[in-house]
Amino acid sequence: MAVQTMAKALNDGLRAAMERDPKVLIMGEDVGRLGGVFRITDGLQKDFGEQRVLDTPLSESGIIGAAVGLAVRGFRPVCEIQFDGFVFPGYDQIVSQLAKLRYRSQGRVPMPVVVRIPFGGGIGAVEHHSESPESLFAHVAGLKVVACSNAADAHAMIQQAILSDDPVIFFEPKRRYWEKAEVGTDLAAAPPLHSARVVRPGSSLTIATYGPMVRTCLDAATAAVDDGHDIEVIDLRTLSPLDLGPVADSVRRTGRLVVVSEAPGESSVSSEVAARVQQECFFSLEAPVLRVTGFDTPYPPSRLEDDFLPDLDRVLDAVDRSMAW
Amino acid sequence: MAVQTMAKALNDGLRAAMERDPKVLIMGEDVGRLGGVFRITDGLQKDFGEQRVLDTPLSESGIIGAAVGLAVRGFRPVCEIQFDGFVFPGYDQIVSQLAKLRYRSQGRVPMPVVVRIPFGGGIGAVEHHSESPESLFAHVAGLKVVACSNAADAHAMIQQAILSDDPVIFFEPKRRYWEKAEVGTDLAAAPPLHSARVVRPGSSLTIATYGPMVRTCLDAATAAVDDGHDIEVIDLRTLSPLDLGPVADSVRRTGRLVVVSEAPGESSVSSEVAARVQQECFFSLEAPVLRVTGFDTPYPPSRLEDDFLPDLDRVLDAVDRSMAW
Amino acid sequence: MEEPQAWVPSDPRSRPSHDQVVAGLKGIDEGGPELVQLLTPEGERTADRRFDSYAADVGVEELKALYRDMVLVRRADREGNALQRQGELGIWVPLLGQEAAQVGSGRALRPQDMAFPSYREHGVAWCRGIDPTELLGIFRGTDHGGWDAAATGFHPYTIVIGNQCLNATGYAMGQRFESRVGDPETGEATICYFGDGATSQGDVHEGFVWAAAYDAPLVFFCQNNQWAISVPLTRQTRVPLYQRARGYGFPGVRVDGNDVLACLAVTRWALEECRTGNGPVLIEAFTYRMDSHTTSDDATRYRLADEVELWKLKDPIERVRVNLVRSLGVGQDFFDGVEAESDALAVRLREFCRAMPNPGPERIFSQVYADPSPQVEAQRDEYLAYHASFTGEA
Amino acid sequence: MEEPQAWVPSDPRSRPSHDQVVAGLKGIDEGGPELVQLLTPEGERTADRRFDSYAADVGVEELKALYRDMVLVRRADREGNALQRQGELGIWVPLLGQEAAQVGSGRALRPQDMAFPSYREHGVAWCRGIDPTELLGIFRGTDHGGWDAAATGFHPYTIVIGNQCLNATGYAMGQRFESRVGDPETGEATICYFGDGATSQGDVHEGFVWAAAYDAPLVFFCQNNQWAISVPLTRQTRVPLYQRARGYGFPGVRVDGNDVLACLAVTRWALEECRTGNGPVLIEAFTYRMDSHTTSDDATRYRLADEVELWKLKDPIERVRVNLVRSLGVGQDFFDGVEAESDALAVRLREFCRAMPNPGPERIFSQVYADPSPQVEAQRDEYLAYHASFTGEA
Ligand SMILES: Cc1ncc(C[n+]2csc(CCOP(=O)(O)OP(=O)(O)O)c2C)c(N)n1
Ligand SMILES: Cc1ncc(C[n+]2csc(CCOP(=O)(O)OP(=O)(O)O)c2C)c(N)n1
Ligand SMILES: [Mg+2]
Ligand SMILES: [Mg+2]
Repeated sequence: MAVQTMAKALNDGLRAAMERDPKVLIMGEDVGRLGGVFRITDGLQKDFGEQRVLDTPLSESGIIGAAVGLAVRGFRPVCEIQFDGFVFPGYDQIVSQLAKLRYRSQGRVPMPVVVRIPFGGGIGAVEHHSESPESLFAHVAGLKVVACSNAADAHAMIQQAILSDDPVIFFEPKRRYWEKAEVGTDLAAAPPLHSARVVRPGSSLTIATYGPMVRTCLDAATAAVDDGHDIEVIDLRTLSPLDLGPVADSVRRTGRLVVVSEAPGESSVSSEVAARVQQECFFSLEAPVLRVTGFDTPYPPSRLEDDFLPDLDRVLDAVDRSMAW
Repeated sequence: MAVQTMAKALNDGLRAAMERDPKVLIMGEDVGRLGGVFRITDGLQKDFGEQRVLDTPLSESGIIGAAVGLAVRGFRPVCEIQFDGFVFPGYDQIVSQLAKLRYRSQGRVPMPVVVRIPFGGGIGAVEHHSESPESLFAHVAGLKVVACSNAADAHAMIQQAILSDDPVIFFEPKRRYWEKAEVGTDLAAAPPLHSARVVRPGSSLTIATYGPMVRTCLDAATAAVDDGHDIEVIDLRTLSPLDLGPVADSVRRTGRLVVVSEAPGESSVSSEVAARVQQECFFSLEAPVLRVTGFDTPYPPSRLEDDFLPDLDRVLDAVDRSMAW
Repeated sequence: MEEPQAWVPSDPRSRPSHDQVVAGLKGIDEGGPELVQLLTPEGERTADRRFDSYAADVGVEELKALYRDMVLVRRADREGNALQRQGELGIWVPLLGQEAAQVGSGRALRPQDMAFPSYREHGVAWCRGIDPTELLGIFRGTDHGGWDAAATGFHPYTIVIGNQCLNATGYAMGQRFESRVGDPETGEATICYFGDGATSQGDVHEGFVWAAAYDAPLVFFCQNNQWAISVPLTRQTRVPLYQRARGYGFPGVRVDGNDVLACLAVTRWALEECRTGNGPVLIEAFTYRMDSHTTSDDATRYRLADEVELWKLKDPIERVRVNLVRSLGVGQDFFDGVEAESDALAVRLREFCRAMPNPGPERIFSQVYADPSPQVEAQRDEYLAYHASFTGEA
Repeated sequence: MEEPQAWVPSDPRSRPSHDQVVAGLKGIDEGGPELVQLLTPEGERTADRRFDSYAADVGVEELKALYRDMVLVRRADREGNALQRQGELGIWVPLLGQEAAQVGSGRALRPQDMAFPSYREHGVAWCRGIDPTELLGIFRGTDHGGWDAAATGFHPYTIVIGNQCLNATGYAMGQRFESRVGDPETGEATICYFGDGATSQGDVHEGFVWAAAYDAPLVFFCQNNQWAISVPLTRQTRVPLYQRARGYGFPGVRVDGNDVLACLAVTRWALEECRTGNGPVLIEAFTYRMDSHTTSDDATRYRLADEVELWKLKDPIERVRVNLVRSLGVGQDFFDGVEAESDALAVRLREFCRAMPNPGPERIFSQVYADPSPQVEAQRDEYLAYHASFTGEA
């Protein structure tokens, strides 16, 4: 147990995975000597060499496409996409090869590839550096999609993702990279990768959220105590497949659900959660499932991101609306 | 008024748009001399020349990326993507440039580009030729997404899409290309592009669907008459923005909604419809919104597509479940 | 000041390039002086200083074997076409005319090598020991590719144009990382197949960049069959495709793709370069798609019969037959034997195809994930129960 | 049989290429014999048979103007860096060292031409008449690019690496389709800027393919500043980048990117080629990124100070100053004047920046679509009402 930033926890997790299995490779733009623009791979090239930590040419289709080939060869590549908005040149390889090769070959060609993507806003960046494209992966069959929200989870989840024989799109909330938490090292003690978790129990309303918004929602839950609301917060952690059991259980108790996400809401993971919960908990719901999300607009200039991103107040506003239904 | 196949109606619509405005260009793989693999652009290169109907090099990023540049120059390109599964090499240009240039430039750089995509299954094709990727566009702010379901709509909608100053991703249900309908030529008489339409009025349950499934749902509605169900079928037509007014109105009357789509349901347009209707019609719903969709798997080998694709029986099964709630 | 003239794009098919000659009604590209050839269309062995030695071991038996390969591969291909016409297959992708490019390169491979095909490489599949029956599932719609890629050294077919070039690059990087490169005999190499149209895709370029950057033991094998469906080569490039390699700093060679010996020799050389650490290499096999793009296509809509007729004179099989008969004195028995064998193959294919069962609906849900997704499993269980309710198996 | 040796990739930075010389502690790439130069780092005019005539009109006044451009552009750039350090900007992307490449090429453009920048082309923006204050919004986070692209002939900055190469190709195709090509004076051309790292992206390749296929009047202008963030040129290519053009059948030229005269001349030539219908053309401007990649980057983590020191000797401004003083007898007054002007510019930039207002929240929802989306409008109305409830404007 040690108190670590999420950045360090990920770095340690990667290191542990590389020590565990010589077939684990890290590849991406600037991941080597520089240690990545967020320093998540700091020191790994120095310790594991240029053949296991690859500073690649500047091409995302290349990163994913080569990782697919390396996986065919028996490697377990961990790709870094530098920022959320730059995954799209690699999207074709993700959708057409990474997601489908196992199915195409009926299991003969496994694809144990992890694609790490720092995502979300709140860091005052220029265009394409603050997006939340997770729904564009959750919709694609053959991919697994997860998002960590804190250092402890990050440490375990990255290792679990690397151990998984499925392709995992691994979203890291970049604005939480420098937040600290107690990080355990016993991987066996960690919850399964594809499990949601109640991070704050409560009885009056359920919030389902993930990634950077977990912290925001926990803060909102704390603030809501003053208003007499006892909010249960669930960190979804896995976005595809969703682990809706804990959410449905919770809603059956609270009767109310607010889904919170930075991504635009339209045709998204938050839509899916709402669509499924209204079906599974139809008779338990005392109010419709409400959503607090980014707007259905491109990410705005960063001076406006505090307006664009759901914050404590917008979450509480939805809580009030739900409670008042 | 004439009875036409959807293929011919689209061809006529494209021709009318090209006659109307010399800035309209058609570009894509094999769209010229061959007239496209589905012959939608048949004869257009012969009549308008190689400078207005471009047989392009084999590269989808090129098709979209060049169309973006041509639009900057004042052209109105209509791109054809040969099959649904081949749009992904062009996805980056769609998401990063086509969808965002207007917003980035605050309206100074308009993007009047249409991307035509034959979509969906049911034609016994090999992998990548039967997909329904519309949700991957509906989630992207800055794009408009529509799907036609019949020849008459196709004829009007393709012209309206070309007249629109916004980028429109235009989905054509390829297995309906050869179905016939009365096609009018008066564009002014056509409903607005971004409007849903009740294609069969009814009182006991609402079905919201689009594209190839409209025909299937109409057939189901006819079959359900024998069971005493009077089903209202709504053709969504526009997937982004959704025109949910007619759906909500209908559900307020019927109390029941089934959403039908070929695409996998996870984090999709069908999720969005369910999520919004449960919110807007919370007190009207007598049963949860149910969905009948493709499974959350890759598109299977074509001998299994009749199992994969929602059909009349699966729709009726959902109707029964909804009615029995 | 003069008004600039309107730009009318010339018909790319009528634009003669420096390495075209005019024969009959229209220009046919002969491949240019840089074309490596060891066996002329007339069946005569020619000398090539650079590549001769790579076919030096091909005596009469070896040439007979190549001939047999090509005849059987063609026969299987024609049977595929016929099965589609009879409604047994949804589609067939013919390789007619490309037998030499595929068999020549395929026979240059060693067991330790890996091949990444596109969707037309039935002849390479044959050389990798994949029975033609194993290809049928894709085209019948019963599977997405059934063979064992690792065991055969033959990756699943890739349909999205260009994707496999990066996948092959990654694989070859892995051969490098695993220190399987160095020895000219046991060293490993990878070969990647793609078409002339594919060269326009970003992925092919990125494959070139990456393979060069990581010294990948990878042979890029471009079958330039002059057409990408209806789009002629001139729409994709101004210069011969093998010259692309120059811009990346690795060698590019144009070989007569209808000459099985030249394809064998040049590919062996290229693989040896890779095995010994001098990869990557680009080979452009200059050939022709004699049939339509697929059985869904009608090539008469966009190309002239003359062109096809002229290419018939360069048939890859016929020139070997002529050489075997005229120069090597092979008698009719041999040819009859191969013919009989090919008849038997056709019958076997046909019978196999007609007997192929449809998969059950559980196949929809199988192997989507290694660790099954509860969501997909629930959908499977629900659908199978629903399905059984119809068939009375509930 | 020997076990093959493990492949250890050599440090690309230490791998000397054929056109490198060893100077001091490590090899510095001098650009090779193919480098076009008209003004040496020592400030001496040199002759170039092919390109001389394209700078023949540059007398003392013209050279002074180029000098002034570069000094002002550098000053604006340094002020951008400073403003970021002071917290006024979220980030700044410095062009330090690339003034000659940008001003030389930018001044070669005519009003009728169009430029597609990446994100570092502040010097080209300057030449297109865009006031440096107009660039600040992007980096301050108040807009995504505020200038009028059509009026200035300067497209919005493109951040996704390589995208603009295809957009520029489409635009240039449009110039061709509109018959604006032909006349060496009034003909139109397009120029597209991108970096050495960008050359690995598929979009750049597809831009090359398309521009060649459609004879687009397009100058691909690659500023090879030796680094893509921390990744050195040798990771992207084995051969000089200008040689890529060969594989596509159009000319490629390597110019000394720190020589404003050579950049001007070569770009004028390339634009003329395009204007008259002989496009596309690739120019590789061989230069160096003297600062970190952005203000968020720390270049000392991955490159040696020596390298930067050696490139300082090739400073693009200094060589012009020396030439003006030594060969053209320009007096101190001129330099003092430019200095004063640049001080004033810095002050103006600083003051403008500090006074820049934040946009209101309605900006989030504006111009997402031409025909407003009811969905976005509803979200706007709801949010603005909610927002007003806090500020008491409800
Ligand atoms: C990304 C992508 N776009 C379009 C297609 C449709 N398509 C299939 S084959 C083909 C032409 C390929 O031409 P070429 O590369 O020359 O190979 P050939 O078919 O001639 O062997 C096209 C456009 C595809 N499969 N993938
Ligand atoms: C598609 C994409 N991937 C990654 C990035 C992040 N990124 C920004 S600049 C850069 C390096 C670009 O290098 P180069 O092309 O040489 O241009 P330079 O910055 O040196 O001018 C990278 C990787 C990006 N902007 N776009
Ligand atoms: Mg071809
Ligand atoms: Mg650079």
